[in-house]
Amino acid sequence: MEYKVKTDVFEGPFDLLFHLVKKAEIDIYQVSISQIAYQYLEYVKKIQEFNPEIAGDFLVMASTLLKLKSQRLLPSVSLQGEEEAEGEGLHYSSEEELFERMLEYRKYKSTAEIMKKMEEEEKKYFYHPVKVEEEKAAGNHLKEYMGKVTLKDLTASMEKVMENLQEEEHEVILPQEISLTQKMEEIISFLDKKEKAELEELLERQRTRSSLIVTFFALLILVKLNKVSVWQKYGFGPILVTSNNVGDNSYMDEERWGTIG
Amino acid sequence: MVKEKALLEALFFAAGEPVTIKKVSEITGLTPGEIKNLFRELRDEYRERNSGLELREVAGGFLMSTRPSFAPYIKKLQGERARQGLSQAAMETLAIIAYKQPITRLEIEAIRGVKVDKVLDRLKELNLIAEAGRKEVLGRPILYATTREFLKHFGLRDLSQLPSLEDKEE
Amino acid sequence: MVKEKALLEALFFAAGEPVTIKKVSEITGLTPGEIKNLFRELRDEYRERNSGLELREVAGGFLMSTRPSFAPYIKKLQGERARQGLSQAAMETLAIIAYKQPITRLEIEAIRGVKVDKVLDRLKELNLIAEAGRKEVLGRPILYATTREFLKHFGLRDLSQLPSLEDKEE
Repeated sequence: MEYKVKTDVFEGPFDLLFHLVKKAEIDIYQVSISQIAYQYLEYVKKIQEFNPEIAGDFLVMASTLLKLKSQRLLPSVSLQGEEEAEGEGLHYSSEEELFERMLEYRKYKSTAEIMKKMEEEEKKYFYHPVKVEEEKAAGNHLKEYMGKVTLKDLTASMEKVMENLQEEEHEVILPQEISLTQKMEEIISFLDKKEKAELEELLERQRTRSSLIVTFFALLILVKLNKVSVWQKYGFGPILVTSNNVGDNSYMDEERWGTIG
Repeated sequence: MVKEKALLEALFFAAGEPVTIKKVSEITGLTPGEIKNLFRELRDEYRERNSGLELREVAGGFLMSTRPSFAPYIKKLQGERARQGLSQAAMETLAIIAYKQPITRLEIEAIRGVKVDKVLDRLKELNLIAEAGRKEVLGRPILYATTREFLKHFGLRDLSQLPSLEDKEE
Repeated sequence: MVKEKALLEALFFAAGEPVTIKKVSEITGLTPGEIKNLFRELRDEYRERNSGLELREVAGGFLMSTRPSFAPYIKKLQGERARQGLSQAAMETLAIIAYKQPITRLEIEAIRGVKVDKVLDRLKELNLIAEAGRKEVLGRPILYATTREFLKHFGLRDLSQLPSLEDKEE
């Protein structure tokens, strides 16, 4: 399926979701994550090569889609606890909730367009500019301005600045590049040794959420390329992953798959 | 023109932003009723003589500005000082806050499907939103609400003038 | 009122400073003679109706201002505004300069994460900060430091008296 890869087309993950739902001509109330998630991931894979910064937002949504999808497939696997522990904002407990939010978002999106027009109209009004000198004329200006500002206010402001700074620094350390190719290789070599593995085994090995997401991506790509198979013997049984033992490794191309930061 | 009306005219001119009835009353000693009547007379006089200026009720106050049809000329006069519009992300976030205020960051993110911390900083910087207390739930998250500057930015008298929430299929 | 006269009215209003005939002519396409005539008509109309505003020829240009007799009221209005105090953005910027001086604009922006050019202008206007040489790096950016006025306001003998922040740092 061809997508126009132009990163400014979609303002956010929900925008893209809308697009896919519309494209698939599915009634928005009938949509299931499974129908959409794969196409979503395909798109994200493309944009992240062009604009990693934008891809970040889309990736979070991708992980949400995968989480909801995995909950459907594996009712026993719950990532809920981890989500909350990390204080992540974007978690939806069910598909229904996700699509409800998406519909709600659409209302605000079209209202934002109307507000944009109002803003344009309002910009046509101009006011008499008030000059600083005019304000100075109002009296002893420094005292007027600073009358109530004490040394305590000053130090409190500085403490606030430093607090914010520490939070930000904390956030900056987190991103870590994980190569999609590397994960694909990891999965293949794991399967070479074991012949077959349970999905849970593969995922358990991932320490961070990002590497969990990338592993999921890698697995989906391998399935698509027909390098591995994923199957289940019986309902609610363990999901098994096996290698198709295709020797050709040319698909392991860093350039092609890039990394996810 | 009676002296009081001329005084109001001078105040509206010099303010450069919406002036509330309360403030006008404090400064002039006129009653709110008198001020309202004088404002209306003044506004109608401006209209009748097709003045280049006009008076509006915006953001809970009275505001004197140029007539919008002259905007292209005024822009030429002011050169590059043109006011910049908000980005789509900022506008969407602002719309959510406007209709659901007071609202927490997490609640906004659930609707937009993306992180909004940077956008919130920008909107705070522009004084379009402000912190409005804390929600009494676990973690006591900050609540956000729109400001008077928000009303002014969109030329609204008050929040009841917000357009009704759109729900149209594209 | 003819459209051209209304346009001049809007221009004088929005300019906030004397506008020369040349400039008005460039913007409107009217001839200097037409502009002069329209200006006079407008000025006389303002006088006749005892408007709170007046038009004058000042510093080689046309200027719209409030009638001088209303000055005490206008001062009250502007005093009100002045008493709103420093914005949070200004306070934080001032604090950063106080503790990290001398510091460049870019360094402050790196800490605050937003542009601070307007805030710096305001703090300079208030004489709380001043330029203190240039940093000897590429582009030789201006360094900012606090002033004597700053010390005086906060009742400090010198900068060493600024309270230490260390105890709060983890």
